[in-house]
Amino acid sequence: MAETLDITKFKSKIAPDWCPGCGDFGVLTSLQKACTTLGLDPKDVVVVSGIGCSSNFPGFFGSYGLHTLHGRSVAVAQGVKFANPDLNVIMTGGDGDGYGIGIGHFIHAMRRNINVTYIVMNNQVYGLTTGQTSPTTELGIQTKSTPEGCIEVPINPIQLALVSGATFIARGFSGAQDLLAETMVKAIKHKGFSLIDIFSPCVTYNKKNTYPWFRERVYSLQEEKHDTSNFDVAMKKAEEWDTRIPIGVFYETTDQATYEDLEPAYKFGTPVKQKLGLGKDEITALVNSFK
Amino acid sequence: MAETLDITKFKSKIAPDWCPGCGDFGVLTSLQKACTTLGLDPKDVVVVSGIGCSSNFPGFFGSYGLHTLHGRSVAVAQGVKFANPDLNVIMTGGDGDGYGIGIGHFIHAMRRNINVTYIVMNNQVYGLTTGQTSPTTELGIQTKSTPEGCIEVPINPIQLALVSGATFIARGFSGAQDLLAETMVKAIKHKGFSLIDIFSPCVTYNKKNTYPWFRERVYSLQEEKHDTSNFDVAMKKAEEWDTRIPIGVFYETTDQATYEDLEPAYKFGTPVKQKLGLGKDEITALVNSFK
Amino acid sequence: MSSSNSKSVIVWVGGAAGDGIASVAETLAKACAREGLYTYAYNSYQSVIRGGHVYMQINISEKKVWDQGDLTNFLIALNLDTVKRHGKEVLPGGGVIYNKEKIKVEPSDLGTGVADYGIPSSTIAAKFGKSPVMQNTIALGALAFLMNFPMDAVAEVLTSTFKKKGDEVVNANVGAAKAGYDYAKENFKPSTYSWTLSKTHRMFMTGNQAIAFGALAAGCKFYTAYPMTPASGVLHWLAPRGHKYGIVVKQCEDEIAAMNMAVGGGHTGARSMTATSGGGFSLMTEAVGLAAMLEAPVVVANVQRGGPSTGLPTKQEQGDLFQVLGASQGDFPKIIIAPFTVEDAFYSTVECFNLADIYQCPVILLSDLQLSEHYETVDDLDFSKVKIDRGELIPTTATAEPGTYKRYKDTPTGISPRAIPGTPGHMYVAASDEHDEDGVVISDVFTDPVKRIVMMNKRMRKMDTALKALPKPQLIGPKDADITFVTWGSTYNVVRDTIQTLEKDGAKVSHLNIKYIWPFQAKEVGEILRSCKKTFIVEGNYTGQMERLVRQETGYSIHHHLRKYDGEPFGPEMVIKEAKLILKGSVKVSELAGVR
Amino acid sequence: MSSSNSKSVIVWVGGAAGDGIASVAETLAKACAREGLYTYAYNSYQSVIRGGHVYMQINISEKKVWDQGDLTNFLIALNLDTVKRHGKEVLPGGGVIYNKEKIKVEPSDLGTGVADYGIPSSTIAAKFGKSPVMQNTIALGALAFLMNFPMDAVAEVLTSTFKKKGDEVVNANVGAAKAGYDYAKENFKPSTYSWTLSKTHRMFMTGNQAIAFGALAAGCKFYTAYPMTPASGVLHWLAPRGHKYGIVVKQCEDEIAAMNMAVGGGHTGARSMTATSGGGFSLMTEAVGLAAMLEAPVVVANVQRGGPSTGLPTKQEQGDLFQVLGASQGDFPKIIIAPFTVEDAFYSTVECFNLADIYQCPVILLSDLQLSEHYETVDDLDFSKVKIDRGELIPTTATAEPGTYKRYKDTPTGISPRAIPGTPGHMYVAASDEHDEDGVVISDVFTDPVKRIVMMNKRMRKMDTALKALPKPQLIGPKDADITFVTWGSTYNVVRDTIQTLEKDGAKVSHLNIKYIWPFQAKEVGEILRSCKKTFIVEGNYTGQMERLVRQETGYSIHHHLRKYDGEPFGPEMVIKEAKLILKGSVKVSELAGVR
Ligand SMILES: Cc1ncc(C[n+]2csc(CCOP(=O)(O)OP(=O)(O)O)c2C)c(N)n1
Ligand SMILES: Cc1ncc(C[n+]2csc(CCOP(=O)(O)OP(=O)(O)O)c2C)c(N)n1
Ligand code: SF4
Ligand code: SF4
Ligand SMILES: [Mg+2]
Ligand SMILES: [Mg+2]
Repeated sequence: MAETLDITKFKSKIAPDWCPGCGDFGVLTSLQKACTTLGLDPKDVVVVSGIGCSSNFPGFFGSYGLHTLHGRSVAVAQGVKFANPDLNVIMTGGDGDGYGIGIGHFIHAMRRNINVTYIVMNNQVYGLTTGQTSPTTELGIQTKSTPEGCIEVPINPIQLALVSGATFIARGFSGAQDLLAETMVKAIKHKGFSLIDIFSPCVTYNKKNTYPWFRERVYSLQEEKHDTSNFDVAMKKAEEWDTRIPIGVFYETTDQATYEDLEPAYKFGTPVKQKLGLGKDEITALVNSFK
Repeated sequence: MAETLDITKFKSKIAPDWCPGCGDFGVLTSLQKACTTLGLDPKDVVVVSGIGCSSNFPGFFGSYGLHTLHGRSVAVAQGVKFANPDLNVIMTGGDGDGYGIGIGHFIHAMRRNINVTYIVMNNQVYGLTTGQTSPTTELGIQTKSTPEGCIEVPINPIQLALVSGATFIARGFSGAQDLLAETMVKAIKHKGFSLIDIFSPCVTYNKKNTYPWFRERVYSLQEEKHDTSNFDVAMKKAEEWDTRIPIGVFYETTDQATYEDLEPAYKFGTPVKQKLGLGKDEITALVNSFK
Repeated sequence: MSSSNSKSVIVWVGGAAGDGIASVAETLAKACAREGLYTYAYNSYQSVIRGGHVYMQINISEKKVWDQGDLTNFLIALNLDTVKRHGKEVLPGGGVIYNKEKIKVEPSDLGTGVADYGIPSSTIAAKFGKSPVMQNTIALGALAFLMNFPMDAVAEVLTSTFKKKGDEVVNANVGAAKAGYDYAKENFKPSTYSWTLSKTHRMFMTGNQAIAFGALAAGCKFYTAYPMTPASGVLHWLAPRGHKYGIVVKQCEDEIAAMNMAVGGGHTGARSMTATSGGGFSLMTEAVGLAAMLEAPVVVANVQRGGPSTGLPTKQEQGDLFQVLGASQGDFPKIIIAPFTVEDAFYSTVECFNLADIYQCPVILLSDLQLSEHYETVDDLDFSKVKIDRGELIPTTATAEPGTYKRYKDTPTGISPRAIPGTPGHMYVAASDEHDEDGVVISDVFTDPVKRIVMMNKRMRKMDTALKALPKPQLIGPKDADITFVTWGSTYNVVRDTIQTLEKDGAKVSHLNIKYIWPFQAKEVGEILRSCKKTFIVEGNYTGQMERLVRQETGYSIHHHLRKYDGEPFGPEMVIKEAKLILKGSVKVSELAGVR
Repeated sequence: MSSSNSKSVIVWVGGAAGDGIASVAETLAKACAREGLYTYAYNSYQSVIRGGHVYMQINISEKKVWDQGDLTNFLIALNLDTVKRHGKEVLPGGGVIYNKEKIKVEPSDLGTGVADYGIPSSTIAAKFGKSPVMQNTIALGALAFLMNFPMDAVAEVLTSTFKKKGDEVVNANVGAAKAGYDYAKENFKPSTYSWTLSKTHRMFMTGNQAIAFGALAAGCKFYTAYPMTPASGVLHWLAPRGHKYGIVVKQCEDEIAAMNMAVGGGHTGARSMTATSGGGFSLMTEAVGLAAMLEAPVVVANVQRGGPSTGLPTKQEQGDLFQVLGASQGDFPKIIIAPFTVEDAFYSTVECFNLADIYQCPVILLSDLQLSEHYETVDDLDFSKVKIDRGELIPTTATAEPGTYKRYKDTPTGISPRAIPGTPGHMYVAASDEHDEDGVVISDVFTDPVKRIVMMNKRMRKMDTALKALPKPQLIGPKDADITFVTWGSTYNVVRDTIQTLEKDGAKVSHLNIKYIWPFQAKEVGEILRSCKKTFIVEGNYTGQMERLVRQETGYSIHHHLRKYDGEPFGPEMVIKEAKLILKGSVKVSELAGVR
C-alpha cells in the first residue's frame, strides 16, 4: 500500500492512550489506510466497539462511532446496519469482548451473513481489566485469574467462523501492517459478513505472545498461493499454531446471499430514509382487518 | 438394548404433557433405558434443563432435577458439577435453548471439556412459544416469526462442537430409540463433555422435518463403520443433509484432559463434602499475610 | 357484570389446549361485535401446547364491557373436566352446553336453576365431515338460539373465516351451526334474552395488537424481538406486515441482542422497538442504561406475567414495576408509561416513539398479560391524534464546520440537537463511558469531576423538561367522593366496572389512574390524593409496588389496598365487596396511612 | 482530618498509571501500620493502563483515621502534571517532593507557606541501578525525614517486599531510600512532626480483600466471576488461594454464567458466591430471581462504581440501590446488606453466607468502590464471631420414604428443610416455574390459584422471619441530638470523621447507619428517625436513592441531604460545612419533609 497515503481524513482529534507499543496502534493505522484506499467518506462509516482497551478504537478513528457495552458491539452494529444498510459498518473490539461474553452475537451474526466487517484485536488476554485469562489464552498460561495456569482449550476463531457461515475469513498481525491494510480493504469490499482476527500484542499483560513470538512464526497464506475458495484446506490451515502461523485470507465466498439481499422489507428502501406514518387507505384497510 | 429392561426407577410420578406424538417421548424413554443400563442410582443423577417443551424433561424423569432459565441449563449444570463432581450431570433442552440464547455457555462449556452430557432435543422450531424460527430452522421455512421464510443459515451443532473442543459428539433420532439409548450410554460413560444432538420432531409446529422425513434419510454411522477418531471425516459427515443424514457417534477422543483432571482445588476432595471453616494456624497465617 | 345488567350475557368456553376453544370464542365474539354488541374476551390458558385446562370467558353487552365478569350464564364444555371445574359457576337461569354423546353430566355437577343443554353432537357432526371441532360449531349454533342471537350473524362470520378454505368447508361449518341452532330450538326452552343490535361494526382486537398497530402507525421501521409470552403477540402481528410496510422485523438470538440491536437502530435514526416480558427484560436492562447514556431513542415494552422467575408464564400479574424502575445501574433519564385500555395501548405506543425521539432516552411501555392478550371491541380510533414528532433531529442534509458540532451540548432543556450517522460534518462518537459535550470520553486520562457533573445534570434535566410537558394526571369523578380508587395498567378497567355498580348504589366515587410512571408526577398525584377522603389502590402484585412508589415519591400513604397475585385477573365482585367494606368503615387503614 | 489533629499527616503520591505510585504508597502505609500508626489510603485512578493522572491519598494518624481527608501535607509528584493539578492543594507548612532533574517547578505552582522539596533524584538514583522507580524510593526516604518517621521502618518494609528478588535488589532499594533520607536531612529544614509509635502490628487491607477473606472464612467452596472493576479485587485475592484452600475459583464467559453457575453450586450444597459491578449485575438479575424461586442459597456482591452504563469505571458512586432492589421480575424473597467498614465487610460476608443458607434465598452484598478498593489499617478481627450456620440442611446420610419428602413444604417460618442432590430418598425437581410443595410445576396443566397463593406466601414469609431475626438498627449518639446523620455503605466513615469534629465544637450529634437494606427494617428505622430533631442523609448518588427508599418504607421524609455524584469520594470538610449550615438552620428542609 502506498506509503504516501494521506490518512488524516480518518484521524480523530484524540491521541490513542494505549500503552506505548500496544498492538492496537498498528490496527488503527491499518484501518485508516484501508478506508482511505477505498475512498470512503467518513460520514458513511460507523465504527462500533464494545468495552476494552481495543474497544476504545472508535474514539481514535475519524468517522461516526459507537462505544457500546462489553460484548455487545456486534449486536448494536447489526442494529445500525439494519436501520441503514447504506452505511459501512465496522466492528472493532477485543478477544474477550467478541469471543468471550459476546460469542453468541458473533455466531448468530455470521449465520445472517449480514454485510459488516468485524475486526478483532486478539491479544489473548483481558487488557483493560489488568490481565485475566481470555477465551484465546493458551493452555497453561498464568494470569491474574489463573495463577496455576489456564486449563481451558482456547477458542479457534477462524474455525468457528468457518462452520458458522461467515463468508470472508481472514487473520492479521499488527506487526505486518501493509498486509493487514490490504486484508481490510478486501474485507470491507466483500459483500457479507467478514471477520479479521488480528494478533495485536498486549505488551503489558501478555508476556508470551509478543511481537517477536509472532514475527518468528507468521507467514502469508497469499504468498503461499493458498486457495481461499477451499473450505477444507481453510479448516486445516486454521489448525496451524506453535511453529508456523498463517495470516491473510483463509476463506472467501460470494455464493451465499447476504441478509441485505434477502430481507423483504428493504424493497421499500433504506429504513431511515423512508417517510413515516400511514396513508388514508392503509389506515382504512388496517382498521377493517380488525372488523 | 434388552426390551425387558425395567426402567421404573427412572420414571417420575408425573406423566409427560407433551403433545401426543412429540419426539421428546422417545428421548425420555431412551434416557431412562440408558441410565438403567448403566446401573446408575437416581440419587446421583441430576438432570438440568432450561425452558421449553423439551426442557420440561426433568419433571418427567426420576432423579434429582433442575428446571432453570431459558438458555441457562448449561451454566447452572456446570455449577452443579463444579460443586459436586461425583454427580452424573445431564443437561436436557431444546435447540432454541441451547443453540440460540444459550450458545455462549454451550461453546465455553465444550472448551472446558467438563465431564457432563448434553442432550439437545432439536426440533428446529420454538415449540413452547407456539412456533417461531429457531437457530436450526432450515432456510426458507415459514414460521410465525418468519412468514416470508427463514433467511438465516442454520447452525450446524455437530461442526460447532467439533471445532469447540467437545470430546464426544453424536446425533440421535427419537424414532430410532435403541440406537439412541446405546449412544446415551456411551455419552454418559465418556469422560469429558459429550453432546447428543437429537432429531425430536415437533408434530405440532414443524411440518417439514417430520418422523417420515427423517426415517427416509437417517442412517447409522456405526453400521457404516465410521472412524470416530477421525476429526476431518467427522467434519465431512456433519455436512450431509437433504438426502442422507447420519446418526450415531461422529467423533470421540480421550486425549484431552477433563476439567476435573486439571482443577487444582479438587485435591481437597469434592467441594460439597469438605468441612467448612478455617483452622487456628490457617487464620494466623492469613492474618499475618496482611501485616 | 352480567347480573347487574339484563342486556348482557357471559359465555365461557372450556376444554383442553388444542380443542379449538379460541376459534369458537372468536367466532362468537366477532359475530357479536359485527351486530353492534360490545364484547370482552379473556382466555385463561396454561403453559402447555396440548391438553391442560383452558377456558375463555366472553362478556357480551349492549353497553361497553370493562372486564370478563365473574360468573357465567352459559358454559360450553368441550370436556368433562370443564363441567366439573365450572358447572357450579354457572348462574341460575343459565345452562351448560355439551356433547352428551361424549360427556356424561350428573345433575350434581350443576347448581340449582342451571339447565342441562346436552346435545347429541357426535351424531349431528357426522353429517358435516369428521373434523373433531365441528361439535364446537354445533354448540355455538345452540348457544345462538339460547341467547337469542341471530343465526345469520354467526353464519356470516363462519363464512368469512373459512372462505379461503373453499365452499365445502364453509357449508359444513354453517350447516353444523344451523343444525345446532335447530336442535336447541326443538329441544330447549326459548330464550329470555332480547337484544337491540346497533349493527355498528367495531374493531375487535387485543392489547398486543393495539401496541403493534400503534408501532406501525408511529412509523416504527425496526422491530426486534425474542419470543416470550405474553409479548409474542406483538411480533406475530408485525412479522407478516413487515414486508408490506417496510419494517425490518427481526427475531434475534436472545433479548440482549434484541435490545442492543434496537438501541443501534434507534441511534441510527430508525424508530426502533422491542417487546418482551419480565424474564427477557432482565436481560435487556444493561442496554436500557446504554440507550440513556448514548441518548439513543428506543421503545421497549415489558408485558408483565406472573413471576417470580419463569413463574406463571401464561398468567396475569403486575409485578415488574420495581424491575423497570431499577433497570440498569446508576441514575439516568428514562420514561415509563403504563397503558390502561386497548385504545390507550394504541395511542400510548405512538406517544412512546415521540417521547423517545424528543427526550432521546429509552421509553418503557409497561403492559400486562390481561391488557395485552384479552380481546375487546374497540370504538373507532382517532387517527388525527396520531402525530409524528422526531424531536430535535438534525436533517441529514445539514452541514457543519468540522469539529464544531457538540452531540451532547449542555442546553437549558437538557436536550441536545441530534445528528444521525451519514450526516455530513457532524461526526462524533457516542460512548457508554462518561463523556464531554463533544462525546469524547473523560474516564480515561482524567475523570474531570466538573465535566462529569455538567453531563449528569444535563441528562437528568431532560426529565424535568419532560415533567413539565407530560399530560397531567386527572381525577375522574367528584372532588368530594367518599372513596377514591387508585389504579395502573389493566386494573383501570375492572375498577371502572366496579364504580358503575357502586354509583348505581348511590356511592360518591372517584378514580385516579396512574399512566405516567416515570418521571413520576409527584406534585400532582400527591395533591390529588391528599385531597381525597378514603383512598383505595387495586393492583395485581404481592408487595403493593405502586402503593410503595406513590409513598416514595409523594410521602403519601394510600389508606387501603386490594392485591391479587394468584394469576387470575380481578373480577368486579371482589373489588365491589372490598370497596363496600371500606365505605362502611369496617376495614382498618394501612399502618402508615396518615403518619408523617 | 489532618488540620484538626497535629498527630497526623496526609501524603499524596501523584503521577501517571504505570509510574509505580501504588508501591510507594503501600510501602509508606505498611511502614506506618507496622509502627502502630493508623492509615487510610484512597487511590484515585483512571480507566487506562498507562498514562492518565493517578494519585493516591494517604491519611496517617496515631488515632483511627476514617477517610482520605481533604487537603494534603506532603505531595510526592512523579510528574509535572501532578504539581500543576495539586500544588495548590498542599497545606501551609507542607511541601512538594519531586525530582528536580526531571521536573521544573515554578514558585507559582505552590501555595504560600508550601516548601519546594526538589531532589536531584536522577543523579542519586544512578548509584542504585537504572530502574526508573528508584527515584520514587528516594522520594519516600526524603518523606521519612520530613515527617520525622524512622528510616529503619521504611527499610524494613522494603527489605521484606524485595527479599524474594534477592539481596541486590533489597540493598539498592534500601540504599536509595537512605540516600533520599540523607539528602533531605542535609538540605531541608528539620521536621516539626513527632510520633508516639505504639508498634502494634495491624492488618492493612482493602474492602475487597476483607470480602474475599470473609468468603474464605465462611467456607465458600465455589467462587465464580467475570472480571469487572471495582469487584475484580475479590477474584484476584481468591484465585491464588483456591488451590490452597479447596475453593473452585472460576472465571466464566460472562456474568450470566457466573451467576447461574453460582446458583447451581449453591443449590448443590457448596457455599457459592460471585461478585461484579452494576453492569455485570444487570446481566445477573434474571438468575437472582431464579435462586429465589429454586430457594437456592447464593451470595452475590455488587461493588458499585460510577454510572450510568459504563459510566466512570474507576470512580466512586452509590447509584445501584434501586438496581439491586429491582433485580429480576416479580416479587420474591431476597436479602440485601450494605457493609460500611473494612472490618464490617469481613463479618458481613460471613453473615451473607449464613443468611443465604438459613433463608434459602439470594443474598446481595452491596458494596461500593471506595469501601472495596481503599486500603486501611484494621484492628485484629474477632474470629470467635465467625460462625457457620447451614440452616435447615438435611444431612446427605438421611433417608426418607420415597415420595414423602416435600422440598417446598409450607411451614410457619416459610423455611423448608432442604435436601441436596445425592441425598437418598429425597429426589425432587427444583423448578423456576411456580410449583407445589413437592416441587411439581403447576403452570402447565392447571395453574391452581390456591396452590399459587400458598407458595407465594410461603416464600415471602421467609422475609417476615428474617425481619424478626436480623440485628436491629441502632442510633449512635445522644437521643436528644441537634442533628442526626443517616448513611449507608462507605459514607458511614466520612460521617464518623465529621461527627468527631462537630462534637469537638460542642454539637450534639447522632448517627443512624442503614446496613440491612432488604428486608427493610421499616418499623425500627421509622421510629428512630421520627424521634430525631433534624435528620441529614449523606449518600453518593444523584437521585437520593436511600432517602427515597426510607420514605417508601417508613413514610418518613428525611429533612436534609448531601449528595455527590462526581466520582470522587466525600471529604469531611464538605460534610462538616453542610452540617453546620443545617445546625444554624440556614438550609431549608426538603419539600416533602414533615408532610404526611
Ligand atoms: C458487562 C461487563 N462485564 C465486565 C466488564 C469489565 N470489562 C471491561 S473490558 C473487559 C475485557 C477486556 O478484554 P478484551 O475484550 O480482550 O479487550 P482488551 O482490553 O484485551 O483489548 C472487561 C471484562 C464490563 N465493562 N462490562
Ligand atoms: C429469557 C427468556 N426468554 C424467552 C422465554 C420464552 N421461551 C420459553 S421456551 C422458548 C423457546 C423454546 O424453544 P426450544 O428451546 O427449541 O424448546 P422446544 O419448546 O422447541 O422444545 C422461549 C423463547 C423465556 N422463558 N425466557
Ligand atoms: S494493557 Fe495491553 S491491550 Fe491494553 S493498551 Fe496496554 S498493551 Fe494494549
Ligand atoms: S409443541 Fe412440539 S415440541 Fe412442544 S410438545 Fe408439542 S410436539 Fe412437542
Ligand atoms: Mg484482549
Ligand atoms: Mg425447539
